[in-house]
Amino acid sequence: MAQAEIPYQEAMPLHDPHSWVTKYWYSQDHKVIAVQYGITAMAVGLLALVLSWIMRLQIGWPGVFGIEPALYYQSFTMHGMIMVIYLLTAFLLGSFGNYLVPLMLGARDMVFPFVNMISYHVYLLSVIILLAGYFVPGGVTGAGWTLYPPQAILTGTPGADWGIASMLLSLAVFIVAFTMGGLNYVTTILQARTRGMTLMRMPLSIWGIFAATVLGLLAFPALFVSAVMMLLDNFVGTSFFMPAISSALEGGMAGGMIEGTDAYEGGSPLLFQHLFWFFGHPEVYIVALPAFGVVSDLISVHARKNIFGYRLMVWAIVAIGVLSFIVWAHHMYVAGMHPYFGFFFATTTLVIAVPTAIKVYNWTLTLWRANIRFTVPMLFAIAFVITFVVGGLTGLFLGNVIVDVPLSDTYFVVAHFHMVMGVAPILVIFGGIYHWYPKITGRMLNDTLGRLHFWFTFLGTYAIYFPMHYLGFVGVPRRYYDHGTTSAFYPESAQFLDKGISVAAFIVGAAQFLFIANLVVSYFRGKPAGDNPWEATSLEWRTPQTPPVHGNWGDKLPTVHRWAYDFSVPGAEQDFIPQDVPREGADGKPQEKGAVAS
Amino acid sequence: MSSEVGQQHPLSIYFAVWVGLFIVSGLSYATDFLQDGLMRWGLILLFMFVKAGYIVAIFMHLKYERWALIYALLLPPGALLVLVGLMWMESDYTWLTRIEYFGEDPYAVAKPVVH
Amino acid sequence: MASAAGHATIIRDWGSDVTTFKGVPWGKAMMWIFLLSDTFIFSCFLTAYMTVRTTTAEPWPNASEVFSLTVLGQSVPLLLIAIMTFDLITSSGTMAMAVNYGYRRDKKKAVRLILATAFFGFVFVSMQAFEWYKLISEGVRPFKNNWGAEQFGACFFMITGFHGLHVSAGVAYLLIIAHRVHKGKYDHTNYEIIEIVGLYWHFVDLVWVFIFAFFYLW
Amino acid sequence: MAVAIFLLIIVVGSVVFTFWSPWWFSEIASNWGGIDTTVLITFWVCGAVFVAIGVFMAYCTWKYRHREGARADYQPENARLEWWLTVITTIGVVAMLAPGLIVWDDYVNPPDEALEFEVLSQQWTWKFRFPGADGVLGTVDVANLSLDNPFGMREDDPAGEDDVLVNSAEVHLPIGQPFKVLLRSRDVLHDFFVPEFRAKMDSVPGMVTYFWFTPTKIGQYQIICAELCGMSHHTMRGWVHVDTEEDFAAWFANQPTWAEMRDGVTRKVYTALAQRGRQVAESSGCLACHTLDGTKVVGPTWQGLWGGEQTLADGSKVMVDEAYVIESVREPNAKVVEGFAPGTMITYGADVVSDDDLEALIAFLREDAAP
Repeated sequence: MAQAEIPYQEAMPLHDPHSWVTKYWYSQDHKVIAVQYGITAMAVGLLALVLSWIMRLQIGWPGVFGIEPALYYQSFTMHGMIMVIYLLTAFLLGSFGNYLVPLMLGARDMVFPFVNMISYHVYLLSVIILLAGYFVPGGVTGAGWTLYPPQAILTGTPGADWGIASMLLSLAVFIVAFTMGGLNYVTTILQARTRGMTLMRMPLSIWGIFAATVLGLLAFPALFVSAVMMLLDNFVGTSFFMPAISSALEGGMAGGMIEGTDAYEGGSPLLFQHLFWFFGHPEVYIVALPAFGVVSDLISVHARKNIFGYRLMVWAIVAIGVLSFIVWAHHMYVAGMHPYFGFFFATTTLVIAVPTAIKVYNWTLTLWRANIRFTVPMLFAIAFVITFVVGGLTGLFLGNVIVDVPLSDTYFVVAHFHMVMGVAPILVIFGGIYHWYPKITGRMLNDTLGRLHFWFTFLGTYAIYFPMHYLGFVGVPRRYYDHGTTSAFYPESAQFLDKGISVAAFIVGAAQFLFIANLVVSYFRGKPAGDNPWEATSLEWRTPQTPPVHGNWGDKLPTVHRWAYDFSVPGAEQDFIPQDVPREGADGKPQEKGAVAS
Repeated sequence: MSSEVGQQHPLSIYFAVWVGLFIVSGLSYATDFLQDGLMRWGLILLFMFVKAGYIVAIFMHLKYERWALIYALLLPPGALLVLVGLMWMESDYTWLTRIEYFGEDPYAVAKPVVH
Repeated sequence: MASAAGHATIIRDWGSDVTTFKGVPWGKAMMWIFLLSDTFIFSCFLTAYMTVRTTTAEPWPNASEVFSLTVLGQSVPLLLIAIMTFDLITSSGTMAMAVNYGYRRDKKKAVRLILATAFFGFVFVSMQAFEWYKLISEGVRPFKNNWGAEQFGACFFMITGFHGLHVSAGVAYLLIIAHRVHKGKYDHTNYEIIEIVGLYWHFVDLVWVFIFAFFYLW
Repeated sequence: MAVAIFLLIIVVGSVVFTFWSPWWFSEIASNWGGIDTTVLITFWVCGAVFVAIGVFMAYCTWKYRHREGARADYQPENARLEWWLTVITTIGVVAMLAPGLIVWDDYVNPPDEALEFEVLSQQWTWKFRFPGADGVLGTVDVANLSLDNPFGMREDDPAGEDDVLVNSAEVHLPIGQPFKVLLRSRDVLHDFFVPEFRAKMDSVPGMVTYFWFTPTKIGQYQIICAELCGMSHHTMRGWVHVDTEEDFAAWFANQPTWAEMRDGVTRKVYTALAQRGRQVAESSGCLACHTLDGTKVVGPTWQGLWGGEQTLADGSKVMVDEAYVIESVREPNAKVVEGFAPGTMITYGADVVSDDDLEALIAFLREDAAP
């Protein structure tokens, strides 16, 4: 393998494609792999969208559409897991990570392109195993995306035998895929940057992806371990998570699925929850940090202004990443854990609010005295900030242990996490696609369709989730197939509100088809983009060809001379100076201020 | 750094560590003959960390790496210490509720092993 | 050397361009990061073991009795485990020397030492298989045993099984690398590939140190 | 321009929605006013931040929109401003966290005068147990659970003899008396939640969890399960009646103790076939949703079922005979009883309940469930 020192990547052997199959299917080019990840993630994402419609139909008009409880429970389980893992994680790291890391760092490719290629194919396998759950006896699992045992593997929950097996197996396979990709991203970022590219000159997108990948490599093991143990509990009859249980549905004392295994005894259901959230909370930031990074770049580019407080932004990402490992049990305040854990976890959780708030301030302060171009990516970026503010602030309710007590497991939680790690990152994904599509395909996305898509999505999601918080205050519990009409906690006005939310959900969902149509049509008919349509500074816009070819940079890698945010530098001729322009560049004068973050 | 080719150290270091590992393993095996208690536990952990230290520092050459790498590898497992510590408290708490409410015997002894 | 280079290098290295870990080839960096991730996997297994062991109100079987062997009519506790430990340490020693000879460009000795390492690894797995066989024939199952808490069997099979898989994969990895080194695939490099496979192998040994302390001695 | 306007609309709309919408906490019926206070503190702090950021963004997007020839400022950072913002944020966070922790301290430490009662949750209903005269709850073991011992009481623990058992999903509590609620589950995770009390906690099988509260308002309050517990999670309801002390005492005196229940049970003698039918009912899980004592749980009770009439959801009536029972097992959605949701019961094919089993079950119903 090539040496780590310069000249390192110029000599990197590239695996040249010889046929359609090696060019588009078994490709080792990080850009093709990124697109493969993106398309697959979007395809499962559409399934998740349809599943959410099933849920909203039942909630809005209980019983009218003949949706059975099993289907409802299975739908929200699959919706949750697909969105969190197979769409958001896969898209932000698999797709954005793959596409941007080498290009923004000025590298030829990932350090181990072959492993990178396998990563996608293993991910595809995990998706297939997940969907295979629909075809096994009993169907997919309906245990909720948190998959809490004992319920997940006992009769009385849909898919408690084979559905949960397909889910757990699929997760384990996904983790293998993620690890292969993730090792590549981290090693590339740490060891294969181009000349002049110090860590503190990296665009924030890369910082976000880097931190998130490190989190993933350290957090997914906990999920892997719990998946293995739950499979053993279900099929071999071990009792890791299973205490002695006398389930009337199981017919007395319950044991493993295989005949002859004894009854469960002595295990700890809380162990699963701890392990799950030891993964699960970092997972929130695995999704959020790349989104933070990407949105910082979008705001800076389209506001024509450097990102405000770059160094603090980087440290905030690092701090959030570190803290995310000691806050996990704030998902378990009412789970019956050791009561004094509440003090510890409430404190650590609210500490995280500080770096997070700093990021929000810096985004808004970047807008201050800017020169904002309201392009479609910028619209999505602004929508992200306001959505994230709502989601982040409601996180302060749920993180503060006693405030969480009346609100946990109600619609308040549903609204909170959809705002903060559902809608907000997806807005960034959309923004990112509108932003980088010209680089990927060489054509612009249609602007009018883009704006339509934006307004429906932004206002629509707000209309869905903002009122939902108030259902939570009322006390309406989540994951209910039917709230009943006469309950004290479910007044008729709430029924009315639920119908409204459902209607908004259908509209938002339908608007996504505009986006897909836009992607397809613009690929063939879009306006040619040119090399740098947004007049951005980071390296991916400086490739000799658009779209970039295999190997990205031709004979010589670019050399970086400045940070990625030299917008509107006083005295400079243009309002942006790309990273590879020498210090005494554009205007012949030294760029003193550009040195800030170098 | 780059002038040096890989990790070249005299073989004697490896032999010394090798012998050291044998001795410490022997010692940690010997703890099995001690009475249960703080003393035994302390020794088990001590020998464990000595062995782990030898392997990581010398065999895996971490001692000879630069601090940038050493810290990058040794700091993240700190998160695990938090997990282990809290899970220790948690499992103890669960156990106590079982003793109190389910009438389980806290002093139960395992059945003798007959091969 | 780390100590010689001093702490000042931390900021310099992290603040520099191109590479953060100076002089560390890509493959080695990637292996280290993978091992860090793997550390979390084994730690979670061991934490889970600690939790179920502490949680269950059933008494925990006495490991040193369970894993004793009768030699000349005398029951010696943990005998097999002790032999396995020494076997694995020996394999680590041969591995470390293979790395050393690799960097000295003594290909022949390096390959032989790798093969020796693989052999010791194979012996380890065989002994583990024997241990499994013995326990299973004594009625230990993942869901029950004759002496106490049923998690004893579950944790034993899961943790040693997962470690055994790592050893087996390591043996395969060693054999492949030995073959490729022998063929001359890495002649144009410094044979850092031997150090990379060595890292993995030492890690397997490292994990055993923890399993030995926590599972067999506790 | 449109962006600025919409941002303003969102901020103003959110505020208006908060004040004008009818959706807010129900009137509190317990001592946990402290929880409401902390929620309100958090709400106002966060609300203010939301409005400030929203308005600021609206202003920026209007004022600094792109104009020909305009240029943005170049301002990489402003340490002073960043410090200020950090400090102010920290103060805000502490202002929310401190009262929260104080109330939590109260939440996890029940007062000395608190009495205990136990909530036993199972798929998909609630049961309750009070300590008897000795003030101590007897120990329990799930392995003992059966139709005749619905709480799994341990025979070897004399403390359990006088425990008062409430074998239904309705419980009464006296006003003004603090209670430490012990939560136990026989199968999966559940969560005892009464929105009016604000407090909640999961019940976890294999251990006992707790929280405490004092009912402060007379009335009846619905219990809901707030932790996903399987297919009929949404049907897992119950009632807490908060009574005056006299009313409570009268109700309490009517509840059987464990000793009475155990010894007073007249054990019915069934024919062999009906005895097997009873086993079928237990082992196939029928009794998880259908009670024998008239309590309404997930499905219609079997008490007095046989030979009587059932009113269906469409208002028609049907005679409960062999044909109806067979149909209800094999095709549960064919005829749904009034007041129950279709699709709740899963279909039991012949692979689960064989025809012979079904015959035994009918014999059991004939002997046990006749009016």
